[in-house]
Amino acid sequence: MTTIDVGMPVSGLRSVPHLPQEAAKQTKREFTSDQEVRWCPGCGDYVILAAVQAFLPELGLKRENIVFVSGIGCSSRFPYYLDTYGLHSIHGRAPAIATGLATSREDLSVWVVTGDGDALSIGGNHLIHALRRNVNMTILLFNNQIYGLTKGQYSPTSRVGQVTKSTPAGSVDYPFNPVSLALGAEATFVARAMESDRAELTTILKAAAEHRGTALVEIYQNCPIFNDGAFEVLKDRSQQEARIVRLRSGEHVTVGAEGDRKVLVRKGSGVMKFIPEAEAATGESGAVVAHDPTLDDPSQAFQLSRLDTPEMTHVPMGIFRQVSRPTYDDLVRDQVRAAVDTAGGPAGDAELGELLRGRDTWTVE
Amino acid sequence: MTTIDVGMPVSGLRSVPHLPQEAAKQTKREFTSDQEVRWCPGCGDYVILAAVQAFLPELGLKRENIVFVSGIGCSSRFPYYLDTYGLHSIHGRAPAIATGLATSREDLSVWVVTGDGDALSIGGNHLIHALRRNVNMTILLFNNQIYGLTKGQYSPTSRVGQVTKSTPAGSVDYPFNPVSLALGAEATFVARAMESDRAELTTILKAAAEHRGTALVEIYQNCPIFNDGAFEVLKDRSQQEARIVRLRSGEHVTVGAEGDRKVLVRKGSGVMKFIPEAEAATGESGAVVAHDPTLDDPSQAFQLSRLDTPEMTHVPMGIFRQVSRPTYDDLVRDQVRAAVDTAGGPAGDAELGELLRGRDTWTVE
Amino acid sequence: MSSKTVQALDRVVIRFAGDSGDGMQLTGDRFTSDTAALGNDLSTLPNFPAEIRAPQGTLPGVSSFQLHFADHDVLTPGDAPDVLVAMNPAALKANLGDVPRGATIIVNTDEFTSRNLAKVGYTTNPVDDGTLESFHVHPVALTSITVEALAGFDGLTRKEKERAKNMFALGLLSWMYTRPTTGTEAFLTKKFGARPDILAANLAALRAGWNYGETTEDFASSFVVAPAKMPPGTYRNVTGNTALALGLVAAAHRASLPLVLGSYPITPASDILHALAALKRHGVTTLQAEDEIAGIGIALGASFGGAIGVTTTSGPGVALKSETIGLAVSLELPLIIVDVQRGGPSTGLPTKTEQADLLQAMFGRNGESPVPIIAPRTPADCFSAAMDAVRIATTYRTPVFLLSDGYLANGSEPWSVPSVEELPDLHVAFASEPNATDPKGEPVFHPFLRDEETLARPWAVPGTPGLEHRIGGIEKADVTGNISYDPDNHDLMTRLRQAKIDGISVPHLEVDDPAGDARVLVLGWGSTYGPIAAATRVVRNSGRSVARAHLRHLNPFPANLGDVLRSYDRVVVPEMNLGQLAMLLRAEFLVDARSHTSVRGLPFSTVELADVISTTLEELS
Amino acid sequence: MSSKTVQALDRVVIRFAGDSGDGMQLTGDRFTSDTAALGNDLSTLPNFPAEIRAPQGTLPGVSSFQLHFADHDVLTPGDAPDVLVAMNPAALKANLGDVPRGATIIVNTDEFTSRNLAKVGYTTNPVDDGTLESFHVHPVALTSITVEALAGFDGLTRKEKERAKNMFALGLLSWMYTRPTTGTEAFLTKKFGARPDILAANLAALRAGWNYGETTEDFASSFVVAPAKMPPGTYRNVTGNTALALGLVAAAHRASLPLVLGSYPITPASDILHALAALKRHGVTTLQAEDEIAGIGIALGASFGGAIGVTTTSGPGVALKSETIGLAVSLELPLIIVDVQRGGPSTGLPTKTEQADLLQAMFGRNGESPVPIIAPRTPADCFSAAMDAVRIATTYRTPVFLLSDGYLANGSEPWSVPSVEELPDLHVAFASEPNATDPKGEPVFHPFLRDEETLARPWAVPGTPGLEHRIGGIEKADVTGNISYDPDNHDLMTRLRQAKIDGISVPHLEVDDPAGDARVLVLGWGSTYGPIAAATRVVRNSGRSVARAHLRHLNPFPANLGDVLRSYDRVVVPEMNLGQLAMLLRAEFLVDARSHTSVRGLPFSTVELADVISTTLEELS
Ligand SMILES: Cc1ncc(C[n+]2csc(CCOP(=O)(O)OP(=O)(O)O)c2C)c(N)n1
Ligand SMILES: Cc1ncc(C[n+]2csc(CCOP(=O)(O)OP(=O)(O)O)c2C)c(N)n1
Ligand code: SF4
Ligand code: SF4
Ligand SMILES: [Mg+2]
Ligand SMILES: [Mg+2]
Repeated sequence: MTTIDVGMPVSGLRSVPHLPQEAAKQTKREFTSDQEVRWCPGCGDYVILAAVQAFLPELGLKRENIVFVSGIGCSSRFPYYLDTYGLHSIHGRAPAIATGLATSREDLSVWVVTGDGDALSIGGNHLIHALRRNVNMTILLFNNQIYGLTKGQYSPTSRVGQVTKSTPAGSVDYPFNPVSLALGAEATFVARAMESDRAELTTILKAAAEHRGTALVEIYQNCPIFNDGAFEVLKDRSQQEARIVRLRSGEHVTVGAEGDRKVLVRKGSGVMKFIPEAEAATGESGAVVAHDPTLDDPSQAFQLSRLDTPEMTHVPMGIFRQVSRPTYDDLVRDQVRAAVDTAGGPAGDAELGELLRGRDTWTVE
Repeated sequence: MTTIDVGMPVSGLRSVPHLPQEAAKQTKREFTSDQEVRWCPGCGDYVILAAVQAFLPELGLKRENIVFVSGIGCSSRFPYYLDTYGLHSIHGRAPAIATGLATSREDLSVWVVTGDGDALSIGGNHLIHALRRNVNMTILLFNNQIYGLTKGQYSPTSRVGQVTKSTPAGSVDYPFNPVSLALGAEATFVARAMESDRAELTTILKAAAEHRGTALVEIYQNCPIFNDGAFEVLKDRSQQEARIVRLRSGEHVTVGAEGDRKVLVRKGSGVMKFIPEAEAATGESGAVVAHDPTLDDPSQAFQLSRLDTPEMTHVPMGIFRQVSRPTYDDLVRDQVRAAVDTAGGPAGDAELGELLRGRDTWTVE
Repeated sequence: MSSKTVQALDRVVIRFAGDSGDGMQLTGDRFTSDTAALGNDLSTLPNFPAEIRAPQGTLPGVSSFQLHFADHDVLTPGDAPDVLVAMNPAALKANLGDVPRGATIIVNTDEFTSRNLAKVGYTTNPVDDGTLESFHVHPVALTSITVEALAGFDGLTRKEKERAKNMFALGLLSWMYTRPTTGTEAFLTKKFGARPDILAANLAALRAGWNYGETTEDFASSFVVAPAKMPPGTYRNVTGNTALALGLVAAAHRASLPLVLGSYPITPASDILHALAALKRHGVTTLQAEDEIAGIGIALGASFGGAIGVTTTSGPGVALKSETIGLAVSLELPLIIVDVQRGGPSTGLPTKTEQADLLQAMFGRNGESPVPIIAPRTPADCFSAAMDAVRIATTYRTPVFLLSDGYLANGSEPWSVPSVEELPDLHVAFASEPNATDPKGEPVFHPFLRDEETLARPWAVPGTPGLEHRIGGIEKADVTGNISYDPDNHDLMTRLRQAKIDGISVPHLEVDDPAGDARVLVLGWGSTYGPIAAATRVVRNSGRSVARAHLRHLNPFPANLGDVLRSYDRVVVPEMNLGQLAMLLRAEFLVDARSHTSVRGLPFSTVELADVISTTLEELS
Repeated sequence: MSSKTVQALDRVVIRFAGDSGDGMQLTGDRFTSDTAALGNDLSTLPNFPAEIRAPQGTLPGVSSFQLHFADHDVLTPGDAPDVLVAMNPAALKANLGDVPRGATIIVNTDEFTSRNLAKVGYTTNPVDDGTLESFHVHPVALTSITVEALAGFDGLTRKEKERAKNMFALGLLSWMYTRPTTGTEAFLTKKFGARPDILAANLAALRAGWNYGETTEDFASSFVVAPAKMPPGTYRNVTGNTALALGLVAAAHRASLPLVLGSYPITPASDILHALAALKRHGVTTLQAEDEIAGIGIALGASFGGAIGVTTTSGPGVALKSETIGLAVSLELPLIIVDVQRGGPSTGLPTKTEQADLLQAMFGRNGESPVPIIAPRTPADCFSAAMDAVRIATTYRTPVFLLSDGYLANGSEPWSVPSVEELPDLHVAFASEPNATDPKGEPVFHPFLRDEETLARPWAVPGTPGLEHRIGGIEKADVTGNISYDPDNHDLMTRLRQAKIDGISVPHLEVDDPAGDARVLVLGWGSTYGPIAAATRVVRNSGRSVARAHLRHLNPFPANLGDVLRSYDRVVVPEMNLGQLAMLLRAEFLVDARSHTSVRGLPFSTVELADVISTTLEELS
């Protein structure tokens, strides 16, 4: 294993063995395992799988150094379908298991695949702790706003009022906004993507993989069986443009089609609002907001996450936050490495013997 | 049990039986149990206990309708010392247990006492879910930035670099900011107080108790044995004023003593900064920030929470957020009540018989 | 109705098998309802994959539903189907091994395309390559006939029409076994009320199926199975999960206490949550928690507040709840933990049945923390087992395990619905005033002063003036409940908690030994009841004696259990695990109980157990 | 050194008792070190409350440390102290019951103020009201003499001076038992290096205590205890937690694998985390997790990556880890689960010892999920038990339980430090290439193709080209490891997992039956080793025969265990629980093993067990 340059930013894949330059480019096929895919027809998971299988070769990593860890849920079957190393664990625990793996093996590219129930319900604690620690791994959170595998109970991202098997009179739980939650948990990389927008998804996946630290990517995913059409208004061409807010670093935050475009401004009170492009130009209604995911202070990213509403009037997509902070696993390894180096290299039998004897021995002849 | 008026805001104590007007005022003594207090000499927990015992009578509630639920930790011994109902449960689970109690018993005033390890480490998931659901209860989080009861390991709020029993080379975990985390988890009431500032603590406790929904109060608490002086710079009279930012609804956000006062302004970019009072008057450096904990959008409260740094240069104290949102327990009870009422009252033997028979019976003679 | 010949049968086992998307569970359910209404005794076994809808036409995607009905009492869903309906090649391939020679197989030929055949590794078509020559095969172009029958429905797509093929199959089978379809018609009307075109199509398909049987030459005769002679009463068909939910509601009703469920969904227990969530009208509160630990925490909090706190889960969830169960043991509060066991370890076989959580329920906690365990024996028995669990929990102030399993949960049988007044009275008294005096003679409340008979401590709920007290998971002083690290007190409390559970009043074990001369006792627990009873019946019908007994109470055991065991030369314990009850029996009674185990995710077959008994009898003779 | 008379003794038991803030644990530790250095054999028993520092002067705040040292081999920390040092009335009251008549009691009279006496309910002063008349009492104004001795230290407050009184007591006792104080002086120099005034004060207090013994008339003579005859070797004193940590590090070293600990602090296991966290120089990685579930998850993730994953905890933590242990069973990966047992159920008695997690370790998971269990018998034995656990985990690819307890964890004894080369070689081979061919003859990797002898599956770590594979907690097909819901496969895999654990190679049980004619066997496990050995010695010394054996492997049992049990007329099993091992023995061997149990949070006393053995012998004769 190689040492890490602590100068920032460092790629998340910095210490993962890459294919030699001269090697043949990998193909999607190589990343496809021989296992039959067992999702329902029409499930959004297929689309994400295809995107990931197509994108992984782009990283140019040795396939054997990629590991997918998942919890339990329809989405968590993901690892079986990729010809990498994979661990389909138990409900909610993938971030913890991945933390152990990523920290002890810096030469691996570690991915977590999880669902809204897996990550935010039973696994909420591991998720927020992975984020604050900033362990070098990428978490793909497939949000279908429902428990798929257990046949349709509401999840922590389900709308208030949603009628499901366990809420025949409508859900009364106020949902999490996964992006806000992640930002409150000190996340260094947070993004959101649509399953159906392959190009954008791929761009985000790439940035996430490159990010050194925990990257959380929320992916809206349709479950045609138990929550069909949850994101229909965002997929529907006629409504899409008016609802999706595409976050682009360095650019203004806008919504709406050419001609009918609105721009996000910040009023003196700090409140953000979309106003028509023309109005914005006057500057009277407030300062036009430029998106900068690299701000140290997560407050603006947080404020953007609040544009989202249960009615999905304005749903930001893209990278909310992307900042450098030392990663937990690097720091843990650095401490061990420093201790070993200071002592002049790995402990041999002699040093172990010394340790066993301790500082206070006596001898019986 | 009485029904609840869904018009908002409703007091958190609305359905808890109060003492009759004519009753003698309760005393601190009545709220003091006969159990020997077993904290270390000088522990900040004593101060908080005294404040709570002194404050509870002010609520004018029937003592038997108050319940304190705690997890495990030094702080979690709290319920034993109050002559109310109490449940000292297991590590991290108090918010879940309190959710069951508060939802099934609207006539109780439910309090949770927890520590930084109890609430934010093992109990993180229950905490964030209680907050998003907005269950009517008050959570007192005693933050001493250490595990006290297990004799001094670092906690999720310990500083990076902190040397403890489990981090002899210094902690590498980036800490949570409990206020930011709570806001990211959709909390409706979030406040911070110093153990040593009894007056402010009492004001906040009162507001928290009155809040209908989950109120989270972070209380900085000194552990003289394992983390002595963690908050010394905030207690030290000479530094206090320059470091503590007192949040007062409707007022400007300031720091520093009379004469040396600085005012918080928001720049056009949205960034917040403290600038000298005089400069602020010109308006050139940005808009002066007025604190409004009742804003629907938690973004400003979140931004205020980020003023805090590991060096405690600017530590906001007071109520960050205080908004009304239907509470989980009210909604759950409403659904049951509505179902019962619609059916014309509680189910008697006849209705149960009908239920048992279902819709598809046959008779064997 | 029919113009063809009608033959009388005493029992039939039908298995519907198809793709997960083919609606086999619904078809089976409907056939079951119509059969129940006819007065047959019956037992069902649904069997489906863990995936919601695995890829169409593949082996992992096969879903099936088996129904056994008869003119006499039915004990199991049947070992082997008399009729297999195979909606596609995968369904045929996955189920053929269970079908005895001579049985009837109805195949949907439309799906036997070369592509579908290849999907499951058939290189030639089994329908006509001789594979099925030992069976009565009815090749029916189910899909296309259904589509044709719906030709007039212009508003529907071909896909939608195809989807009605399960109703066609149901209609055909209903004709074959002379089942009325009125129940199904009413059901469809309710289900598709909002979509009149879909409703009409389904009704038409149902009718078309019936008519197909009636008219085509392929089906020479239909059958009748006379109603079973069952004790008088009002009956309904119930699954174990439904019966269990009803039992909890009835218990709360008879205790006049609110029922509060804290639960996290998990197969095969989720349906109890669904059922109870729909019973708000009966004052039931259900909270879907963020995880299993919160689920039981919520239930325990509610119990502390004076409700009947319940949590429902399956094995992996029990593992997570262990620590909180220990807290409940220490707090001595009532609590019901429902474990609908499934195949393990770990995620295991989530949709299959198993009995491998018995020892987890007994011992799966730190320290000495005894918990009573009750196991229902049949789907309908889940009702009274649930009531019994509540009785023990509230009387003794203790968490109680109710061990159901995947087979009971989804299997169904007719249930003679009890009248509410007959149900046991479960009223409990909360503590309402001090129960002791302090040295100064002042009245005080001691939360751990026990009832002399039951050893239960008082249940004093918040809101009761004068009884303010604090309890927790640290060891408590006897009587006062104050924190105590005293060595002797801990020993005493540990033994008191154990004595309380050991002293729970549990009925004597009844032995079924009609001849009175049996040398072999077959002892079971939980859902093995049906197969064991059926197997002993087979053995007895062959003129040999064998005794049979079934444990409902696994902890504590009935007081006469040791005597019963010792009165037989050989005790055989069939279990769907590696011998967990057998271990407990051997340890407690030093009796050489012999395990017979099967861990296949399926109930025992009657034949298998009859063989085991026969072998045992032979060994002894 | 001393001018007074010096008497030789063969053994002494000293108990230091005081307030939690009085530094009794440190005093005991130092006395132990100095005693060890002198070559005595010894055994220690710290005993402290769950609170960090309960209110001064109260009974719950009393902390004590007992040390037994002798010129022969020591088996237990001693039943009853020969000398009690009582730093205040609470310490006297809490400990007096254990002190036999005729023993020596040193009391710090300064603390016997009426206020302090009242705090613990003394109405008169026991030092002079006759309460102590059967003892040799030395009233010493410990506090004020210490303060006086430090009169010159102007930089120190009175409080700081008072705090040195434990060093005064240590000095006094060191004089009494002729211990050198050089070790303590070196220790203090290291500890207080940065505070020279405090250091000087402590050294002065230590010396003052020594001189006090030497000069005052009150102490007529001092004592020597000759070194014990111990096998040649280099010795150190170790607690169980230290030895266990060292054993893990040594095992990793001998396996040439990284050691990765994922842990969440919990008493009495936290010190293992602390010890390992300080061993980064030895390549040890420790991660303090957010909870126990994450702790074991981290360890399992590291194991998947090819490390020796370890998680350390106590009973309540094991309960939380249950589900993940089940996953590890299903994944068949090496993993060490250290359970330092404490008093239960629930939070129980966190700082006290108990053996009540054996059945949790055996059965505390859903489904059939067997896990090997190893229990060390003495503090020093934790070292080799840990190495053995790693051997089994890596050889058989299985989670392994290492069951220590609170007594072993904090108790200490001399340990003959092994040389590194003598330690077992624990190298394991990772899979490096395909192990099968597919139907087309292509090389493939089958993650569940087992080793024929051990039944272990290959350990193929990420990063190995060509062995990419996926594993999970759903049932897997034999050999290929693909998801499988096949009934027969599940039965097979369940039995294979069981067979693998049952087949673990474990040494035969050795029986200690010197006379060869014993009719009674005393069988123990874990930390009861010392008391059992001591009790059998007592019985044998009185001329009677009794056999003794101690189980290190609780699962699987040694192959000869059944034969051993059956060769005695009576088997007695003393346990600090309600009979957990006894239950397993009875079930497996149908032998009427008799439990003798005590659940007092303390080790058995020698006398108690000797009585039990005597009674048993009498019953038989
Ligand atoms: C400990 C445990 N609890 C509960 C379950 C049941 N379970 C499996 S997946 C799931 C939720 C799935 O929802 P989500 O994470 O959103 O994934 P999806 O199926 O929607 O992709 C639940 C509750 C389980 N397998 N293990
Ligand atoms: C399941 C479980 N894990 C671990 C512990 C040990 N434990 C008790 S309290 C505690 C942390 C205490 O820290 P905190 O919550 O900050 O409370 P404090 O003592 O500082 O008030 C831990 C790890 C436990 N009792 N139960
Ligand atoms: S249930 Fe929903 S999420 Fe699961 S596989 Fe089917 S469509 Fe996809
Ligand atoms: S250890 Fe710290 S937090 Fe705990 S009681 Fe002592 S001073 Fe207070
Ligand atoms: Mg989902
Ligand atoms: Mg703390």
